[in-house]
Amino acid sequence: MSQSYNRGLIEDFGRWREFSAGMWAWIFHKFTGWVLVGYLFTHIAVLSTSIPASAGETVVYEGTQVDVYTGTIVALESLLVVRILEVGLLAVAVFHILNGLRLLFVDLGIGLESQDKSFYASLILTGAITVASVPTFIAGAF
Amino acid sequence: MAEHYSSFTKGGRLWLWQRITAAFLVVVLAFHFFLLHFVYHADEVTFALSQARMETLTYYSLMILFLFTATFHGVNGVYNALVNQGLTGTKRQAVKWTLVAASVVLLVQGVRTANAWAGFTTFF
Amino acid sequence: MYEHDVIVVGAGGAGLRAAIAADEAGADVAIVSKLHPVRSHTGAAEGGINAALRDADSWEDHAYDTMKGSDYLGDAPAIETLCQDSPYEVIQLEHWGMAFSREEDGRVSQRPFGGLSFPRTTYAGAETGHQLLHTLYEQLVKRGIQVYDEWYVMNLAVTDEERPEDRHCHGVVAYDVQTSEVAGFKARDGVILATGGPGQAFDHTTNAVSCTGDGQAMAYRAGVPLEDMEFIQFHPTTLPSTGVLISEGVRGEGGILYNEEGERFMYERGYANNDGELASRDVVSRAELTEVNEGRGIEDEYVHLDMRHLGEDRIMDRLENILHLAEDFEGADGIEEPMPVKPGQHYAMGGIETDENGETCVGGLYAAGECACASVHGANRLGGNALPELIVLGKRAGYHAAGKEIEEAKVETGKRGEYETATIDSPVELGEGGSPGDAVADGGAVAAGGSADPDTLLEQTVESERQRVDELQSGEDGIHHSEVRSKVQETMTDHVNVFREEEGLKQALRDIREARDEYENVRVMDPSKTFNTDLLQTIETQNLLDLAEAITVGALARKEFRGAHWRAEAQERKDDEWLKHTLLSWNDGSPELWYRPVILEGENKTYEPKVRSY
Amino acid sequence: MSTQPPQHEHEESPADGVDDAESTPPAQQRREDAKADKRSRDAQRQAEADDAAKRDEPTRHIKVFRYDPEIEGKQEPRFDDFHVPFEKGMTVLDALIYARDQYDPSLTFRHSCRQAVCGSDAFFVNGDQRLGCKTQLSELDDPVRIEPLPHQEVVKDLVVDMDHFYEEMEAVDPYFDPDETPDGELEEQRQSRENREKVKMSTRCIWCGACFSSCNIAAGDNQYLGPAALNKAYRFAMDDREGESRKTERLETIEQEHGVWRCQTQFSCTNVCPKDIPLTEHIQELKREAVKKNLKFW
Ligand SMILES: Cc1cc2nc3c(=O)[nH]c(=O)nc-3n(C[C@H](O)[C@H](O)[C@H](O)COP(=O)(O)OP(=O)(O)OC[C@H]3O[C@@H](n4cnc5c(N)ncnc54)[C@H](O)[C@@H]3O)c2cc1C
Ligand code: HEM
Ligand code: SF4
Ligand code: F3S
Ligand code: FES
Repeated sequence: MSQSYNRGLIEDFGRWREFSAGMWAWIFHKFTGWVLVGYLFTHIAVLSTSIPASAGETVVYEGTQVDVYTGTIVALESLLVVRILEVGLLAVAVFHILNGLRLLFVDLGIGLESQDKSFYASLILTGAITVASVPTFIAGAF
Repeated sequence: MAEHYSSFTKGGRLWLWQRITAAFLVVVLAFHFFLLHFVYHADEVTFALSQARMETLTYYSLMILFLFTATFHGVNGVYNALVNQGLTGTKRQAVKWTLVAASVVLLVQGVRTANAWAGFTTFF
Repeated sequence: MYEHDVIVVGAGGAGLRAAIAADEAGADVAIVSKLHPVRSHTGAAEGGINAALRDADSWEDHAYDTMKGSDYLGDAPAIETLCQDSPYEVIQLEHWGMAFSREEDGRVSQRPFGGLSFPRTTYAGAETGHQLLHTLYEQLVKRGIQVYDEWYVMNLAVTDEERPEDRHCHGVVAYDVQTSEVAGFKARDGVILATGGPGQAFDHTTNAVSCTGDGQAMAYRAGVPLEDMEFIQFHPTTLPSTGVLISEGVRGEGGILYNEEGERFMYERGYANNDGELASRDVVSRAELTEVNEGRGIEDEYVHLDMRHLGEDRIMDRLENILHLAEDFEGADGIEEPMPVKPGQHYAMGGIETDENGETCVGGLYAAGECACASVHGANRLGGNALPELIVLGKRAGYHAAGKEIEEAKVETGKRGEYETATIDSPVELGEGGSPGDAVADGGAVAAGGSADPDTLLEQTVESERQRVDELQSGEDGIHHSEVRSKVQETMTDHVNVFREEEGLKQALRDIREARDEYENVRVMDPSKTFNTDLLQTIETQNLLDLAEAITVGALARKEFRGAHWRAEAQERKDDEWLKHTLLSWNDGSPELWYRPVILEGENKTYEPKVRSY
Repeated sequence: MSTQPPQHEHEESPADGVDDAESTPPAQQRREDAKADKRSRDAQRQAEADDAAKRDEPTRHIKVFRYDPEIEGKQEPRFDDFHVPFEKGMTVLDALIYARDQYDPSLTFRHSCRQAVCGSDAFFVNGDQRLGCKTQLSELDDPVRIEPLPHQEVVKDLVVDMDHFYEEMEAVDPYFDPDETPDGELEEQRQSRENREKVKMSTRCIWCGACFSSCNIAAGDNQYLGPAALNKAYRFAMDDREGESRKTERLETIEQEHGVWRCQTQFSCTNVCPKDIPLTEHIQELKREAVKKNLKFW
């Protein structure tokens, strides 16, 4: 019997340079989706501090006594990393939303011929929105 | 692959729900972001403010619905992505139930949080 | 060893239709094909399928047109069978879902075609063959008929009685391309050859690389006569570099042919003062070649087919496909520039001698499709008449092989009934050239003793083919088959082309002889046992040698101008002398020429030869 | 056949790492010698081509993937370089044929029609799935890298195993199967021009496998039916001649686990299809049809 050579997964992914618009869109959408789920879990975890807060638990923040929830949020928000991460989150969310809309149109069979253009449009718009919102996000961090 | 499959519409239903929740999320997520980052800035968030919003029943229900749709959309998305990569058999069952369990934890914790603000103590 | 009731060799239109018919008749049938079925060359057919479907049309008219088109070299019973059955077979395809083009009222579309008195060419866009091939393959899948694909049939297991008419075919021997296993396929009831045409004998052809006439060569060497091999159709508009066909549609829409001096030569040089570019295929092909030969060709090779004046809109609307072909295969933009075209080999009218049920003179051996010659096309095939041949005669062969009762054939095969023998005026020795009996080298019928039982016969054939493979792969350094092949192809295109003259034909025979001698030293360079295409092509080249010789011998013998066959020495049709089929028998390695009269008596009337003018 | 001559077995495992000439079967020894001889000849021919390049005759440089499971030196996949003289209108397939016939007869690839209808010669050319015969060399940058189709196992050189692709194609009941057939042997099933137009593009598939090879999902999920098979299902499901009840069955087939829902609308299938079939569009339409059918049941 003849054997055959299976080039395996490594090679498949080694081909990323050759990917076309639709494939990049797919990869980005996947990535952003996963980031968003990850965030959803963290988000709820952080927000959960409102449970003890409602029970009256407090912490000391910059000398003042505040409830745990407010304390945690304010502490986090004052960190530059968190602010930067938030900008990233925005970018991720905006891309996921825009590309998600693009996918919804594709599902409805609308504009299939310009699917690559709408992907590039999503990318550019994401960039623009993210840049435009940086001031708002950074505000008060320093 | 040659065998015939019985009608398996579950895939289709989940697929449709993924789109429906997506359409819903576009609106709610935009609203959420806008409210919490542009109307109220992130560093102004306090327990009291959240509490004030949550005490409105419409806002509370919207957030609960938001939580459920986002959880479904996100977790189903992750599950789908894994299935697309050829996840099958027992591994797949394991992943599925892990995801379900994680979702349940998330939902319970989320609802409890919302309740804490809204001042409901009845559910959990 | 594999065993089935009926073995079909080849999975083009003819092979698939035959297999479906045999299956319907209750036989256990299998197909053995060197290509996966959907890769067969039937998929390349563009124009359509002729069938008298409309009330205003009749099979009699179709038969009349076909006989006239054949230049009175077709056999009436075969032609009439074709024309009577074709409507049923075409509608059968429709019932199987074939995607024909449609009229407003939802019926299948038909269009006019050269040489037809009624627009009866049923079509599916410009891809009729593709649709037909896929429809038939789908039916094969539906019926679960077994296909051994990428198995190359190397030889037939035929007994070796003295007279071919007493021999019997018990199966075939094939080589598994993937693994290089050589195995026997025993056929309890019959073997049907459906291996397509020998277009690769020429170096410029519209045919696929796989069209090497294997079935014809195998049948020939097993004793079955080859009939009317000299009749080769050349299509006037093919792309010079690849031979891809540019449909007659371009000229139909008003495309114009120009020579290097910018003359519209069809008129200006008086080749066809009435019809111009739309004259029949052979006339246009000859005109183009005359221009080139007289130094007015472009790059001494081709002429220009110009459709720019039709305008982009009209081109896009009706000839879009042609734009793609010219662009993809010749790098020429038909909207901006004229397209280069030249005549190319297109179709072989001759082939394995059969009757209208596909039966050859060897018991249990059938042939159908382009490889066969029941003589429905005679000296010239009408466009759109090959596809009906595949489905009509393919089906009949399938039924007959599977033992289903069908009408008895009226056409005779083998040396039975009326025939005359002749001698060949060849400058060199033909055929095996003195080494008959060397079964391994000549790949011919195996000396198994007429009484050997089928299993032993098959095993011996397998053994000798296995040796052939080993020998081709071992041995001292030799020459590569491609050198032999291009020699044959070149001489065929130089001398046995549209124009044929005695000296050229003799030169071709000398060249073929030389190529045969070189082939003695041929060696397969690729030692691999996995997907060894070098080996397969080497074997195919041998088949091409035998067929090229047969074509040339026929062309040399026939001293008249009939249909596609033109002779410089005798530029007219000679009905008194030449209303007869050319037959060539292998005779254990030394070709023998003989003739059989054409049958012009049809069911209800006798066809009277008339001057063929359109 | 099971009765293989014994020395046959021997030849199947060339050399087996044994170095001393004595143990090498004579036939094989001859072959090795011949090979060496051939190699030098190849080298010479290649040198001629290089000369041609220096003399400024146009040549093109192709890099071809080579692999043969049983030939020493080819067991480890590698790329071979060939320089072929360029002529106007030359395609990738022409270049391969030239390289095979002039330099290395063991170069193996499927091809037949040379006119984009047989679907044999889909390769991975400079990063895209393309038909060799339908790709002009002039469109490509040097060196032209020619590899077998990705995501399929390589049998030898550019030949891949197509069985899996065929299985998927055949899994969708790829045959016309109407609810009822007309009684009369000569009676046609009428079909409107619009309906024929609707299925037209889907009937053009030549089974080349380019789309299947380009799809990431098909690469990840081995059971995914893939774009070509789904397109085949579309061809019949949308053909009005088949009737409603068969259409429902067809939708059930494509709705299964590894059917339409797996498609992530990556569009690479549509991008590479040499027959310009709008595959993604067809798949999406099937998804909507399936949803509609299911909504009816709810
Ligand atoms: C470009 C073009 C356009 C045409 N247009 C038309 C048209 O419009 N109308 C019309 O009526 N006719 C047309 N024809 C002619 C017609 O298409 C052919 O005559 C016909 O398709 C031949 O079919 P077939 O079944 O005999 O052979 P093929 O389709 O060539 O099939 C041969 C089969 O035999 C197999 N085979 C061969 N050798 C071996 C072997 N040694 N072992 C195993 N298997 C083997 C091959 O794998 C293949 O499956 C056209 C031809 C060409 C080339
Ligand atoms: C705001 C609007 C949103 C839209 C329009 C949207 C749209 C979509 C769509 C259409 C898909 C399906 C892709 C496919 O199956 O082909 C998807 C997948 C996904 N979404 Fe969203 N989504 C949104 C918000 C979210 C949020 C908030 C989360 C996080 C919880 C999320 C997480 C995911 C994940 C994880 C996937 C799967 C990605 C993958 O395939 O790997 N999405 N989204
Ligand atoms: S759909 Fe296109 S790419 Fe896919 S197999 Fe068919 S012809 Fe090839
Ligand atoms: S590439 Fe694959 S994901 Fe869908 S659109 Fe084509 S089948
Ligand atoms: S050789 Fe047939 S598709 Fe390219």
